[in-house]
Amino acid sequence: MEEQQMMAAAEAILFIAGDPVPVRSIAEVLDIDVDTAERLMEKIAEAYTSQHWGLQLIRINDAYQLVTRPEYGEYIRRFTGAAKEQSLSRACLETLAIIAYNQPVTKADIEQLRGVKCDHAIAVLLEKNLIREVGRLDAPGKPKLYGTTELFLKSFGLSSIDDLPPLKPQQAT
Amino acid sequence: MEEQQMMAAAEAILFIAGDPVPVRSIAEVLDIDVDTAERLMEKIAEAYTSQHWGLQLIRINDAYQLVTRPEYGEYIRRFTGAAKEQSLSRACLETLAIIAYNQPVTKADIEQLRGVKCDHAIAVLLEKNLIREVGRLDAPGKPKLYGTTELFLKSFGLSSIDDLPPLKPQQAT
Amino acid sequence: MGYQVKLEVFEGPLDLLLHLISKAKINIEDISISEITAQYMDYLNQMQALDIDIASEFMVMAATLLHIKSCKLLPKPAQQSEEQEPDPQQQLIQRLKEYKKYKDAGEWLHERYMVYSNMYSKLPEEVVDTGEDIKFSNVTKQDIAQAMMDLLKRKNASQQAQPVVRNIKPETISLQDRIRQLTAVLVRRGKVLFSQLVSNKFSRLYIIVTFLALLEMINRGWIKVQQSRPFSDILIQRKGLRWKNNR
Repeated sequence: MEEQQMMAAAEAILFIAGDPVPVRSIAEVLDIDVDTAERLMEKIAEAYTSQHWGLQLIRINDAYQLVTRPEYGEYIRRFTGAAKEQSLSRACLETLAIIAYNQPVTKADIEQLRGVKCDHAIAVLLEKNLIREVGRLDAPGKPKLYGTTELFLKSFGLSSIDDLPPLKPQQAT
Repeated sequence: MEEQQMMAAAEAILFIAGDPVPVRSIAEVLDIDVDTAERLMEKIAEAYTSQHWGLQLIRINDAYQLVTRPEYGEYIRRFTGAAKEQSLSRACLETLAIIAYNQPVTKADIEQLRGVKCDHAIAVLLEKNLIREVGRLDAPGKPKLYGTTELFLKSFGLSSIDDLPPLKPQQAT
Repeated sequence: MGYQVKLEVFEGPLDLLLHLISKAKINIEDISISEITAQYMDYLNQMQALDIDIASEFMVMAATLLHIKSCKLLPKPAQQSEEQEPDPQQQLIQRLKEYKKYKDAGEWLHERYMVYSNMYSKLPEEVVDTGEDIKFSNVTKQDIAQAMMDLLKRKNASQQAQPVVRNIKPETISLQDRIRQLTAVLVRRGKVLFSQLVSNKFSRLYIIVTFLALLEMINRGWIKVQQSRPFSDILIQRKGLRWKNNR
Protein backbone atom coordinates (compact mmCIF):
# COMPACT_ATOMS: atom_id res chain seq x y z
CA MET A 1 0.00 0.00 0.00
CA GLU A 2 1.26 3.45 -0.82
CA GLU A 3 1.96 5.92 1.92
CA GLN A 4 -0.79 8.26 0.79
CA GLN A 5 -3.30 5.45 1.12
CA MET A 6 -2.01 4.42 4.51
CA MET A 7 -2.39 7.97 5.73
CA ALA A 8 -5.94 8.03 4.40
CA ALA A 9 -6.79 4.75 6.09
CA ALA A 10 -5.25 5.92 9.37
CA GLU A 11 -7.23 9.14 9.20
CA ALA A 12 -10.46 7.21 8.66
CA ILE A 13 -9.67 5.01 11.66
CA LEU A 14 -8.90 7.99 13.88
CA PHE A 15 -12.21 9.52 12.90
CA ILE A 16 -14.23 6.38 13.64
CA ALA A 17 -12.40 5.73 16.92
CA GLY A 18 -12.97 9.19 18.41
CA ASP A 19 -10.87 8.13 21.40
CA PRO A 20 -7.06 8.10 21.34
CA VAL A 21 -5.80 5.28 19.09
CA PRO A 22 -2.59 3.53 20.18
CA VAL A 23 0.14 3.56 17.53
CA ARG A 24 0.37 -0.21 17.69
CA SER A 25 -3.33 -0.57 16.76
CA ILE A 26 -2.69 1.49 13.65
CA ALA A 27 0.35 -0.66 12.89
CA GLU A 28 -1.70 -3.84 13.31
CA VAL A 29 -4.58 -2.75 11.12
CA LEU A 30 -2.32 -1.47 8.34
CA ASP A 31 0.02 -4.42 8.74
CA ILE A 32 3.12 -2.29 9.14
CA ASP A 33 5.68 -2.09 11.93
CA VAL A 34 5.25 0.29 14.85
CA ASP A 35 8.07 2.62 13.78
CA THR A 36 6.56 3.07 10.35
CA ALA A 37 3.16 3.68 11.94
CA GLU A 38 4.76 6.22 14.25
CA ARG A 39 6.27 8.11 11.30
CA LEU A 40 2.94 7.95 9.50
CA MET A 41 1.16 9.54 12.45
CA GLU A 42 3.76 12.30 12.64
CA LYS A 43 3.17 12.99 8.95
CA ILE A 44 -0.58 13.16 9.45
CA ALA A 45 -0.13 15.47 12.42
CA GLU A 46 2.03 17.78 10.29
CA ALA A 47 -0.44 17.71 7.42
CA TYR A 48 -3.22 18.61 9.83
CA THR A 49 -1.23 21.55 11.08
CA SER A 50 -0.62 22.89 7.60
CA GLN A 51 -3.77 21.88 5.73
CA HIS A 52 -6.57 21.64 8.22
CA TRP A 53 -8.25 24.47 9.87
CA GLY A 54 -10.48 23.34 12.67
CA LEU A 55 -8.91 20.01 13.60
CA GLN A 56 -5.58 18.75 14.86
CA LEU A 57 -3.95 15.46 15.69
CA ILE A 58 -2.56 15.33 19.21
CA ARG A 59 -0.36 12.79 20.89
CA ILE A 60 -1.15 11.47 24.36
CA ASN A 61 1.42 9.00 25.61
CA ASP A 62 1.59 6.33 22.88
CA ALA A 63 -1.69 7.16 21.24
CA TYR A 64 -3.01 9.73 18.80
CA GLN A 65 -6.34 11.47 18.81
CA LEU A 66 -8.17 13.81 16.46
CA VAL A 67 -9.51 16.82 18.34
CA THR A 68 -10.83 20.26 17.51
CA ARG A 69 -8.55 23.27 17.81
CA PRO A 70 -9.02 25.21 21.04
CA GLU A 71 -9.73 28.45 19.15
CA TYR A 72 -13.09 27.11 18.06
CA GLY A 73 -14.33 25.78 21.41
CA GLU A 74 -16.83 28.59 21.74
CA TYR A 75 -18.55 27.64 18.47
CA ILE A 76 -18.76 24.02 19.49
CA ARG A 77 -20.36 24.95 22.78
CA ARG A 78 -22.77 27.21 20.92
CA PHE A 79 -23.65 24.32 18.63
CA THR A 80 -24.04 21.62 21.26
CA GLY A 81 -25.33 23.78 24.08
CA ALA A 82 -22.59 22.41 26.33
CA ALA A 83 -21.48 24.52 29.24
CA LYS A 84 -17.98 25.90 29.35
CA GLU A 85 -15.66 23.92 31.54
CA GLN A 86 -15.30 25.92 34.71
CA SER A 87 -11.84 27.04 35.57
CA LEU A 88 -10.27 25.21 38.46
CA SER A 89 -9.94 26.90 41.83
CA ARG A 90 -6.49 27.91 43.02
CA ALA A 91 -6.62 25.24 45.72
CA CYS A 92 -7.24 22.63 43.02
CA LEU A 93 -4.52 23.97 40.72
CA GLU A 94 -1.91 23.99 43.49
CA THR A 95 -2.88 20.51 44.58
CA LEU A 96 -2.81 19.30 40.99
CA ALA A 97 0.64 20.83 40.46
CA ILE A 98 1.99 19.05 43.52
CA ILE A 99 0.53 15.73 42.38
CA ALA A 100 1.74 16.18 38.80
CA TYR A 101 5.33 16.90 39.81
CA ASN A 102 5.61 14.44 42.69
CA GLN A 103 3.45 11.50 41.73
CA PRO A 104 2.79 9.10 43.25
CA VAL A 105 2.13 11.20 46.32
CA THR A 106 0.01 10.93 49.48
CA LYS A 107 -2.47 13.44 50.81
CA ALA A 108 -0.20 14.03 53.80
CA ASP A 109 2.66 15.04 51.47
CA ILE A 110 0.41 17.44 49.61
CA GLU A 111 -0.90 18.96 52.83
CA GLN A 112 2.63 19.32 54.17
CA LEU A 113 3.63 21.27 51.04
CA ARG A 114 0.56 23.46 50.91
CA GLY A 115 0.24 23.95 54.65
CA VAL A 116 -3.52 23.35 54.57
CA LYS A 117 -6.02 20.52 54.44
CA CYS A 118 -6.57 19.33 50.87
CA ASP A 119 -9.52 16.92 51.15
CA HIS A 120 -11.85 19.10 49.19
CA ALA A 121 -9.39 19.85 46.38
CA ILE A 122 -8.54 16.16 46.08
CA ALA A 123 -12.21 15.20 45.96
CA VAL A 124 -12.86 17.73 43.19
CA LEU A 125 -9.85 16.58 41.17
CA LEU A 126 -10.90 12.93 41.55
CA GLU A 127 -14.41 13.78 40.44
CA LYS A 128 -13.13 15.70 37.44
CA ASN A 129 -11.03 12.70 36.64
CA LEU A 130 -7.82 14.70 36.55
CA ILE A 131 -6.19 12.56 39.23
CA ARG A 132 -6.69 9.00 40.38
CA GLU A 133 -5.54 6.63 43.09
CA VAL A 134 -2.55 4.75 41.83
CA GLY A 135 -1.93 2.56 44.84
CA ARG A 136 -1.22 2.65 48.53
CA LEU A 137 1.95 3.43 50.39
CA ASP A 138 3.44 0.59 52.36
CA ALA A 139 3.42 2.54 55.61
CA PRO A 140 1.19 2.61 58.70
CA GLY A 141 -2.36 3.46 57.70
CA LYS A 142 -1.62 2.41 54.12
CA PRO A 143 -2.28 5.91 52.78
CA LYS A 144 -3.55 6.26 49.23
CA LEU A 145 -1.16 7.42 46.56
CA TYR A 146 -2.36 9.83 43.90
CA GLY A 147 -1.23 10.35 40.33
CA THR A 148 -2.49 12.23 37.30
CA THR A 149 -4.67 10.72 34.57
CA GLU A 150 -4.55 10.77 30.78
CA LEU A 151 -7.37 13.28 30.93
CA PHE A 152 -5.02 15.52 32.88
CA LEU A 153 -2.50 15.33 30.03
CA LYS A 154 -5.14 16.09 27.46
CA SER A 155 -6.77 18.89 29.42
CA PHE A 156 -3.44 20.65 29.77
CA GLY A 157 -2.13 19.95 26.27
CA LEU A 158 0.68 17.65 27.41
CA SER A 159 1.68 14.59 25.46
CA SER A 160 3.32 13.02 28.50
CA ILE A 161 4.16 13.92 32.07
CA ASP A 162 7.73 14.75 30.95
CA ASP A 163 6.28 17.71 29.07
CA LEU A 164 5.79 19.60 32.32
CA PRO A 165 8.20 22.52 32.51
CA PRO A 166 10.85 22.30 35.24
CA LEU A 167 9.81 23.93 38.49
CA LYS A 168 11.30 27.38 38.84
CA PRO A 169 13.74 27.67 41.72
CA GLN A 170 12.67 30.53 43.94
CA GLN A 171 14.94 33.52 44.19
CA ALA A 172 13.30 36.88 44.01
CA THR A 173 9.59 37.09 44.69
CA MET B 1 -14.74 36.68 11.23
CA GLU B 2 -12.61 35.82 8.23
CA GLU B 3 -13.60 33.10 5.83
CA GLN B 4 -10.67 30.91 6.82
CA GLN B 5 -11.76 31.04 10.45
CA MET B 6 -15.37 30.37 9.58
CA MET B 7 -14.30 27.29 7.61
CA ALA B 8 -12.26 26.13 10.56
CA ALA B 9 -15.15 26.60 12.98
CA ALA B 10 -17.52 24.82 10.59
CA GLU B 11 -15.09 21.94 10.20
CA ALA B 12 -14.79 21.59 13.97
CA ILE B 13 -18.58 21.52 14.33
CA LEU B 14 -19.01 18.93 11.57
CA PHE B 15 -16.37 16.78 13.22
CA ILE B 16 -17.97 16.91 16.68
CA ALA B 17 -21.48 16.35 15.37
CA GLY B 18 -20.61 13.31 13.29
CA ASP B 19 -24.23 13.44 12.16
CA PRO B 20 -25.64 15.50 9.28
CA VAL B 21 -25.53 19.17 10.29
CA PRO B 22 -28.19 21.41 8.72
CA VAL B 23 -26.76 24.42 6.88
CA ARG B 24 -29.00 26.72 8.90
CA SER B 25 -27.45 25.42 12.16
CA ILE B 26 -24.00 26.32 10.87
CA ALA B 27 -25.35 29.72 9.84
CA GLU B 28 -26.84 30.24 13.27
CA VAL B 29 -23.73 29.25 15.18
CA LEU B 30 -21.43 31.36 13.00
CA ASP B 31 -23.94 34.20 12.90
CA ILE B 32 -23.97 34.40 9.08
CA ASP B 33 -26.78 34.07 6.58
CA VAL B 34 -27.75 30.71 5.13
CA ASP B 35 -26.43 31.48 1.64
CA THR B 36 -23.02 32.36 2.99
CA ALA B 37 -23.05 29.21 5.11
CA GLU B 38 -24.00 27.21 2.04
CA ARG B 39 -21.05 28.60 0.05
CA LEU B 40 -18.78 27.91 2.99
CA MET B 41 -19.83 24.27 3.12
CA GLU B 42 -19.27 23.86 -0.60
CA LYS B 43 -15.78 25.26 -0.20
CA ILE B 44 -15.02 22.83 2.61
CA ALA B 45 -16.41 19.94 0.58
CA GLU B 46 -14.16 20.90 -2.34
CA ALA B 47 -11.11 21.19 -0.14
CA TYR B 48 -11.85 17.76 1.30
CA THR B 49 -12.12 16.34 -2.18
CA SER B 50 -8.84 17.80 -3.34
CA GLN B 51 -6.71 17.56 -0.18
CA HIS B 52 -8.09 14.95 2.08
CA TRP B 53 -7.47 11.39 2.16
CA GLY B 54 -9.70 9.35 4.42
CA LEU B 55 -12.63 11.68 4.99
CA GLN B 56 -15.14 13.45 2.83
CA LEU B 57 -17.95 15.92 3.28
CA ILE B 58 -21.24 14.73 1.83
CA ARG B 59 -24.49 16.57 1.34
CA ILE B 60 -27.80 15.09 2.46
CA ASN B 61 -30.73 17.37 1.61
CA ASP B 62 -30.00 20.61 3.45
CA ALA B 63 -27.36 19.14 5.68
CA TYR B 64 -23.71 18.21 5.49
CA GLN B 65 -21.99 15.31 7.12
CA LEU B 66 -18.36 14.38 7.57
CA VAL B 67 -17.89 10.69 6.81
CA THR B 68 -15.09 8.27 6.03
CA ARG B 69 -14.42 7.40 2.39
CA PRO B 70 -15.82 4.01 1.36
CA GLU B 71 -12.42 2.91 0.00
CA TYR B 72 -11.17 2.48 3.56
CA GLY B 73 -14.11 0.46 4.85
CA GLU B 74 -11.98 -2.65 4.98
CA TYR B 75 -9.47 -1.06 7.38
CA ILE B 76 -12.24 0.34 9.52
CA ARG B 77 -13.80 -3.10 9.78
CA ARG B 78 -10.43 -4.52 10.68
CA PHE B 79 -10.02 -1.85 13.35
CA THR B 80 -13.53 -2.08 14.81
CA GLY B 81 -13.48 -5.86 14.49
CA ALA B 82 -10.71 -5.84 17.01
CA ALA B 83 -13.01 -3.95 19.35
CA LYS B 84 -15.69 -6.05 20.94
CA GLU B 85 -18.87 -6.04 18.97
CA GLN B 86 -21.87 -5.34 21.13
CA SER B 87 -25.12 -7.11 20.57
CA LEU B 88 -27.75 -4.84 19.10
CA SER B 89 -30.30 -5.94 21.69
CA ARG B 90 -27.97 -4.83 24.46
CA ALA B 91 -27.27 -1.50 22.75
CA CYS B 92 -31.01 -0.93 22.31
CA LEU B 93 -31.83 -1.89 25.89
CA GLU B 94 -29.28 0.53 27.26
CA THR B 95 -30.50 3.29 25.00
CA LEU B 96 -34.11 2.58 25.95
CA ALA B 97 -33.24 2.63 29.66
CA ILE B 98 -31.59 6.04 29.32
CA ILE B 99 -34.56 7.44 27.46
CA ALA B 100 -37.06 5.93 29.91
CA TYR B 101 -35.34 7.34 32.99
CA ASN B 102 -34.25 10.69 31.61
CA GLN B 103 -36.91 11.70 29.15
CA PRO B 104 -37.13 14.05 27.39
CA VAL B 105 -33.56 13.57 26.35
CA THR B 106 -31.43 14.38 23.30
CA LYS B 107 -29.27 11.99 21.34
CA ALA B 108 -26.24 13.87 22.59
CA ASP B 109 -27.29 13.19 26.20
CA ILE B 110 -27.78 9.50 25.48
CA GLU B 111 -24.45 9.23 23.70
CA GLN B 112 -22.72 11.02 26.53
CA LEU B 113 -24.02 8.48 29.00
CA ARG B 114 -23.24 5.48 26.81
CA GLY B 115 -19.94 6.89 25.58
CA VAL B 116 -20.60 5.92 21.97
CA LYS B 117 -22.65 7.14 19.03
CA CYS B 118 -26.18 5.76 19.28
CA ASP B 119 -27.70 6.45 15.86
CA HIS B 120 -28.34 2.84 15.07
CA ALA B 121 -29.99 1.92 18.38
CA ILE B 122 -32.19 5.02 18.24
CA ALA B 123 -33.26 4.23 14.67
CA VAL B 124 -34.25 0.69 15.69
CA LEU B 125 -36.18 1.88 18.77
CA LEU B 126 -38.03 4.47 16.69
CA GLU B 127 -38.87 1.85 14.13
CA LYS B 128 -40.19 -0.50 16.84
CA ASN B 129 -42.27 2.39 18.15
CA LEU B 130 -40.85 2.12 21.67
CA ILE B 131 -39.61 5.69 21.60
CA ARG B 132 -40.71 8.82 19.79
CA GLU B 133 -39.68 12.39 19.22
CA VAL B 134 -41.35 14.55 21.81
CA GLY B 135 -39.98 17.93 20.77
CA ARG B 136 -36.84 19.84 20.03
CA LEU B 137 -34.38 21.54 22.28
CA ASP B 138 -33.88 25.25 21.79
CA ALA B 139 -30.21 25.12 20.82
CA PRO B 140 -28.70 26.02 17.42
CA GLY B 141 -28.67 22.39 16.31
CA LYS B 142 -32.34 22.13 17.36
CA PRO B 143 -31.69 18.61 18.57
CA LYS B 144 -34.66 16.27 18.81
CA LEU B 145 -35.88 15.22 22.24
CA TYR B 146 -36.85 11.60 22.72
CA GLY B 147 -39.33 10.03 25.08
CA THR B 148 -40.98 6.66 25.47
CA THR B 149 -44.31 5.70 23.87
CA GLU B 150 -47.55 4.14 25.11
CA LEU B 151 -46.37 0.95 23.48
CA PHE B 152 -43.31 1.06 25.67
CA LEU B 153 -45.47 1.25 28.81
CA LYS B 154 -47.67 -1.56 27.54
CA SER B 155 -44.77 -3.75 26.50
CA PHE B 156 -43.21 -3.61 29.94
CA GLY B 157 -46.42 -3.69 31.95
CA LEU B 158 -46.09 -0.16 33.31
CA SER B 159 -49.13 1.95 34.09
CA SER B 160 -47.09 5.13 33.93
CA ILE B 161 -43.47 6.12 33.66
CA ASP B 162 -43.41 6.53 37.46
CA ASP B 163 -43.85 2.76 37.65
CA LEU B 164 -40.24 2.25 36.63
CA PRO B 165 -38.27 0.71 39.47
CA PRO B 166 -36.25 3.29 41.42
CA LEU B 167 -32.53 3.24 40.66
CA LYS B 168 -30.43 2.17 43.58
CA PRO B 169 -27.74 4.66 44.38
CA GLN B 170 -24.37 3.76 42.90
CA GLN B 171 -21.65 2.83 45.28
CA ALA B 172 -18.39 4.48 44.44
CA THR B 173 -15.98 1.76 43.45
CA MET C 1 -25.83 42.87 59.38
CA GLY C 2 -22.65 44.62 60.24
CA TYR C 3 -20.42 46.61 58.00
CA GLN C 4 -18.70 44.23 55.62
CA VAL C 5 -15.09 44.64 54.69
CA LYS C 6 -13.83 42.64 51.78
CA LEU C 7 -10.89 40.65 52.96
CA GLU C 8 -8.65 38.83 50.54
CA VAL C 9 -8.93 35.10 50.82
CA PHE C 10 -5.78 33.05 51.13
CA GLU C 11 -5.24 29.41 50.40
CA GLY C 12 -3.53 28.91 53.73
CA PRO C 13 -0.92 30.40 56.04
CA LEU C 14 1.89 29.95 53.51
CA ASP C 15 -0.15 31.74 50.88
CA LEU C 16 -0.84 34.58 53.28
CA LEU C 17 2.85 34.86 54.20
CA LEU C 18 3.84 34.98 50.52
CA HIS C 19 1.32 37.75 50.04
CA LEU C 20 2.80 39.76 52.92
CA ILE C 21 6.31 39.18 51.58
CA SER C 22 5.44 40.31 48.07
CA LYS C 23 3.62 43.34 49.48
CA ALA C 24 6.79 44.27 51.33
CA LYS C 25 8.71 43.77 48.06
CA ILE C 26 11.39 41.65 49.65
CA ASN C 27 12.88 38.25 48.85
CA ILE C 28 11.72 35.25 50.80
CA GLU C 29 15.22 34.93 52.34
CA ASP C 30 15.14 38.45 53.62
CA ILE C 31 12.00 38.30 55.71
CA SER C 32 12.06 40.09 58.99
CA ILE C 33 10.30 37.76 61.38
CA SER C 34 9.14 40.46 63.75
CA GLU C 35 7.59 42.54 60.97
CA ILE C 36 5.97 39.61 59.20
CA THR C 37 4.65 38.28 62.50
CA ALA C 38 3.04 41.61 63.29
CA GLN C 39 1.39 41.78 59.88
CA TYR C 40 0.29 38.15 60.08
CA MET C 41 -1.31 38.65 63.51
CA ASP C 42 -2.95 41.81 62.21
CA TYR C 43 -4.58 39.85 59.42
CA LEU C 44 -5.85 37.19 61.81
CA ASN C 45 -7.31 39.91 64.00
CA GLN C 46 -9.16 41.35 61.04
CA MET C 47 -10.58 37.94 60.26
CA GLN C 48 -11.67 37.56 63.83
CA ALA C 49 -13.30 40.98 63.84
CA LEU C 50 -15.28 39.93 60.78
CA ASP C 51 -16.37 36.71 62.43
CA ILE C 52 -14.59 34.62 59.82
CA ASP C 53 -13.68 31.16 60.96
CA ILE C 54 -9.94 30.93 61.23
CA ALA C 55 -8.72 27.53 60.13
CA SER C 56 -6.46 25.78 62.62
CA GLU C 57 -3.55 25.88 60.15
CA PHE C 58 -3.46 29.67 60.48
CA MET C 59 -3.24 29.35 64.26
CA VAL C 60 -0.46 26.79 64.03
CA MET C 61 1.51 29.15 61.79
CA ALA C 62 0.91 32.01 64.23
CA ALA C 63 2.39 29.87 66.98
CA THR C 64 5.36 29.01 64.75
CA LEU C 65 6.02 32.66 63.98
CA LEU C 66 5.83 33.59 67.65
CA HIS C 67 8.15 30.73 68.48
CA ILE C 68 10.74 31.92 65.93
CA LYS C 69 10.41 35.46 67.21
CA SER C 70 10.92 34.40 70.82
CA CYS C 71 13.95 32.28 69.86
CA LYS C 72 15.54 35.42 68.41
CA LEU C 73 15.09 37.27 71.66
CA LEU C 74 16.75 34.56 73.70
CA PRO C 75 20.49 34.28 73.94
CA LYS C 76 22.09 31.92 71.43
CA PRO C 77 21.86 28.37 72.67
CA ALA C 78 24.93 26.28 73.23
CA GLN C 79 26.59 24.82 70.16
CA GLN C 80 25.52 21.22 70.62
CA SER C 81 21.83 22.00 70.48
CA GLU C 82 22.39 24.17 67.42
CA GLU C 83 23.62 21.14 65.59
CA GLN C 84 20.65 19.07 66.63
CA GLU C 85 17.87 21.50 65.85
CA PRO C 86 17.69 23.18 62.47
CA ASP C 87 17.02 26.89 62.53
CA PRO C 88 13.19 27.25 62.53
CA GLN C 89 13.43 30.46 60.48
CA GLN C 90 15.42 28.70 57.78
CA GLN C 91 12.90 25.87 57.87
CA LEU C 92 10.07 28.29 57.33
CA ILE C 93 11.93 30.00 54.47
CA GLN C 94 12.49 26.60 52.90
CA ARG C 95 8.80 25.74 53.15
CA LEU C 96 7.81 29.06 51.65
CA LYS C 97 10.16 28.55 48.72
CA GLU C 98 8.86 25.03 48.12
CA TYR C 99 5.27 26.21 48.29
CA LYS C 100 5.94 29.13 45.94
CA LYS C 101 7.24 26.72 43.28
CA TYR C 102 3.93 24.87 43.20
CA LYS C 103 1.91 28.04 43.45
CA ASP C 104 3.67 29.24 40.29
CA ALA C 105 3.23 25.84 38.64
CA GLY C 106 -0.48 26.08 39.47
CA GLU C 107 -0.64 29.40 37.65
CA TRP C 108 1.08 27.86 34.64
CA LEU C 109 -1.45 25.02 34.70
CA HIS C 110 -4.28 27.53 34.89
CA GLU C 111 -3.15 29.24 31.68
CA ARG C 112 -2.81 25.90 29.89
CA TYR C 113 -6.24 24.83 31.08
CA MET C 114 -7.87 27.95 29.75
CA VAL C 115 -6.60 26.99 26.30
CA TYR C 116 -6.80 23.23 26.25
CA SER C 117 -10.15 22.75 27.96
CA ASN C 118 -11.47 24.23 24.72
CA MET C 119 -10.45 21.18 22.71
CA TYR C 120 -13.18 18.69 22.01
CA SER C 121 -13.10 15.17 20.72
CA LYS C 122 -15.64 13.07 18.91
CA LEU C 123 -17.49 10.12 20.43
CA PRO C 124 -16.56 6.71 19.04
CA GLU C 125 -18.88 5.10 16.55
CA GLU C 126 -20.78 2.17 17.98
CA VAL C 127 -19.93 -1.22 16.56
CA VAL C 128 -23.04 -3.41 16.46
CA ASP C 129 -24.14 -6.40 14.49
CA THR C 130 -26.69 -4.69 12.27
CA GLY C 131 -28.01 -7.97 10.93
CA GLU C 132 -29.43 -8.94 14.31
CA ASP C 133 -33.08 -8.40 15.10
CA ILE C 134 -33.84 -7.18 18.57
CA LYS C 135 -36.11 -9.16 20.83
CA PHE C 136 -37.57 -7.66 23.96
CA SER C 137 -40.08 -10.41 24.65
CA ASN C 138 -38.32 -11.63 27.79
CA VAL C 139 -37.24 -8.21 28.95
CA THR C 140 -38.96 -6.80 32.05
CA LYS C 141 -39.02 -3.39 33.62
CA GLN C 142 -36.50 -4.72 36.11
CA ASP C 143 -34.11 -5.35 33.21
CA ILE C 144 -34.49 -1.75 32.12
CA ALA C 145 -33.65 -0.54 35.60
CA GLN C 146 -30.72 -2.95 35.73
CA ALA C 147 -29.42 -1.73 32.36
CA MET C 148 -29.54 1.86 33.61
CA MET C 149 -27.73 0.96 36.84
CA ASP C 150 -25.12 -1.05 34.93
CA LEU C 151 -24.54 1.95 32.72
CA LEU C 152 -24.08 4.28 35.63
CA LYS C 153 -21.75 1.81 37.30
CA ARG C 154 -19.76 1.32 34.09
CA LYS C 155 -19.50 5.06 33.71
CA ASN C 156 -18.19 5.38 37.25
CA ALA C 157 -15.75 2.54 36.77
CA SER C 158 -14.46 3.67 33.41
CA GLN C 159 -13.90 7.15 34.76
CA GLN C 160 -11.58 5.72 37.35
CA ALA C 161 -9.93 3.05 35.28
CA GLN C 162 -9.12 4.57 31.94
CA PRO C 163 -9.68 8.25 31.92
CA VAL C 164 -9.05 9.38 28.41
CA VAL C 165 -11.36 11.80 26.77
CA ARG C 166 -13.49 14.55 28.05
CA ASN C 167 -16.21 14.75 25.53
CA ILE C 168 -18.70 17.52 25.43
CA LYS C 169 -20.87 17.16 28.43
CA PRO C 170 -24.37 18.50 28.04
CA GLU C 171 -25.85 18.81 31.49
CA THR C 172 -28.64 16.38 32.04
CA ILE C 173 -31.48 16.82 34.42
CA SER C 174 -34.37 14.46 34.38
CA LEU C 175 -37.94 15.61 34.44
CA GLN C 176 -38.72 13.10 37.17
CA ASP C 177 -35.94 14.48 39.34
CA ARG C 178 -37.13 17.99 38.81
CA ILE C 179 -40.72 17.04 39.65
CA ARG C 180 -39.44 15.45 42.82
CA GLN C 181 -37.44 18.57 43.72
CA LEU C 182 -40.36 20.88 43.02
CA THR C 183 -42.68 18.64 45.01
CA ALA C 184 -40.34 18.91 47.96
CA VAL C 185 -40.25 22.70 47.65
CA LEU C 186 -44.02 22.99 47.44
CA VAL C 187 -44.72 20.57 50.25
CA ARG C 188 -42.40 22.65 52.40
CA ARG C 189 -43.46 26.13 51.34
CA GLY C 190 -46.97 25.79 49.96
CA LYS C 191 -46.37 28.37 47.25
CA VAL C 192 -43.50 29.70 45.24
CA LEU C 193 -42.83 32.12 42.39
CA PHE C 194 -41.57 30.77 39.08
CA SER C 195 -38.72 33.29 39.20
CA GLN C 196 -37.60 31.71 42.45
CA LEU C 197 -37.31 28.33 40.80
CA VAL C 198 -35.19 29.49 37.89
CA SER C 199 -32.68 32.23 37.53
CA ASN C 200 -30.25 33.11 34.81
CA LYS C 201 -27.52 31.19 36.55
CA PHE C 202 -29.29 28.05 35.39
CA SER C 203 -28.95 26.64 31.91
CA ARG C 204 -31.68 26.88 29.35
CA LEU C 205 -32.18 23.12 29.59
CA TYR C 206 -32.68 23.39 33.34
CA ILE C 207 -35.29 26.11 32.88
CA ILE C 208 -37.06 24.09 30.19
CA VAL C 209 -37.14 21.02 32.38
CA THR C 210 -38.47 23.07 35.26
CA PHE C 211 -41.22 24.38 33.03
CA LEU C 212 -42.04 20.89 31.73
CA ALA C 213 -42.09 19.61 35.29
CA LEU C 214 -44.60 22.28 36.27
CA LEU C 215 -46.79 21.46 33.28
CA GLU C 216 -46.73 17.83 34.27
CA MET C 217 -47.63 18.71 37.84
CA ILE C 218 -50.55 20.85 36.65
CA ASN C 219 -51.62 17.94 34.50
CA ARG C 220 -51.60 15.64 37.51
CA GLY C 221 -53.67 18.16 39.41
CA TRP C 222 -51.00 18.71 42.04
CA ILE C 223 -50.58 22.42 41.68
CA LYS C 224 -52.37 25.52 40.47
CA VAL C 225 -50.69 28.44 38.79
CA GLN C 226 -51.64 32.08 38.46
CA GLN C 227 -50.24 34.85 36.34
CA SER C 228 -51.72 38.31 36.77
CA ARG C 229 -50.74 39.54 33.32
CA PRO C 230 -48.63 38.36 30.35
CA PHE C 231 -44.89 38.10 31.13
CA SER C 232 -45.39 38.76 34.80
CA ASP C 233 -44.19 36.30 37.38
CA ILE C 234 -46.10 33.06 37.84
CA LEU C 235 -47.37 32.09 41.26
CA ILE C 236 -47.35 28.37 41.85
CA GLN C 237 -49.47 26.98 44.65
CA ARG C 238 -49.86 23.54 46.08
CA LYS C 239 -53.17 21.86 45.39
CA GLY C 240 -53.92 18.34 46.51
CA LEU C 241 -50.21 17.64 46.46
CA ARG C 242 -49.04 15.62 49.35
CA TRP C 243 -45.69 14.05 49.78
CA LYS C 244 -47.00 10.54 49.25
CA ASN C 245 -48.25 11.53 45.80
CA ASN C 246 -44.72 11.40 44.74
CA ARG C 247 -43.92 7.94 45.85
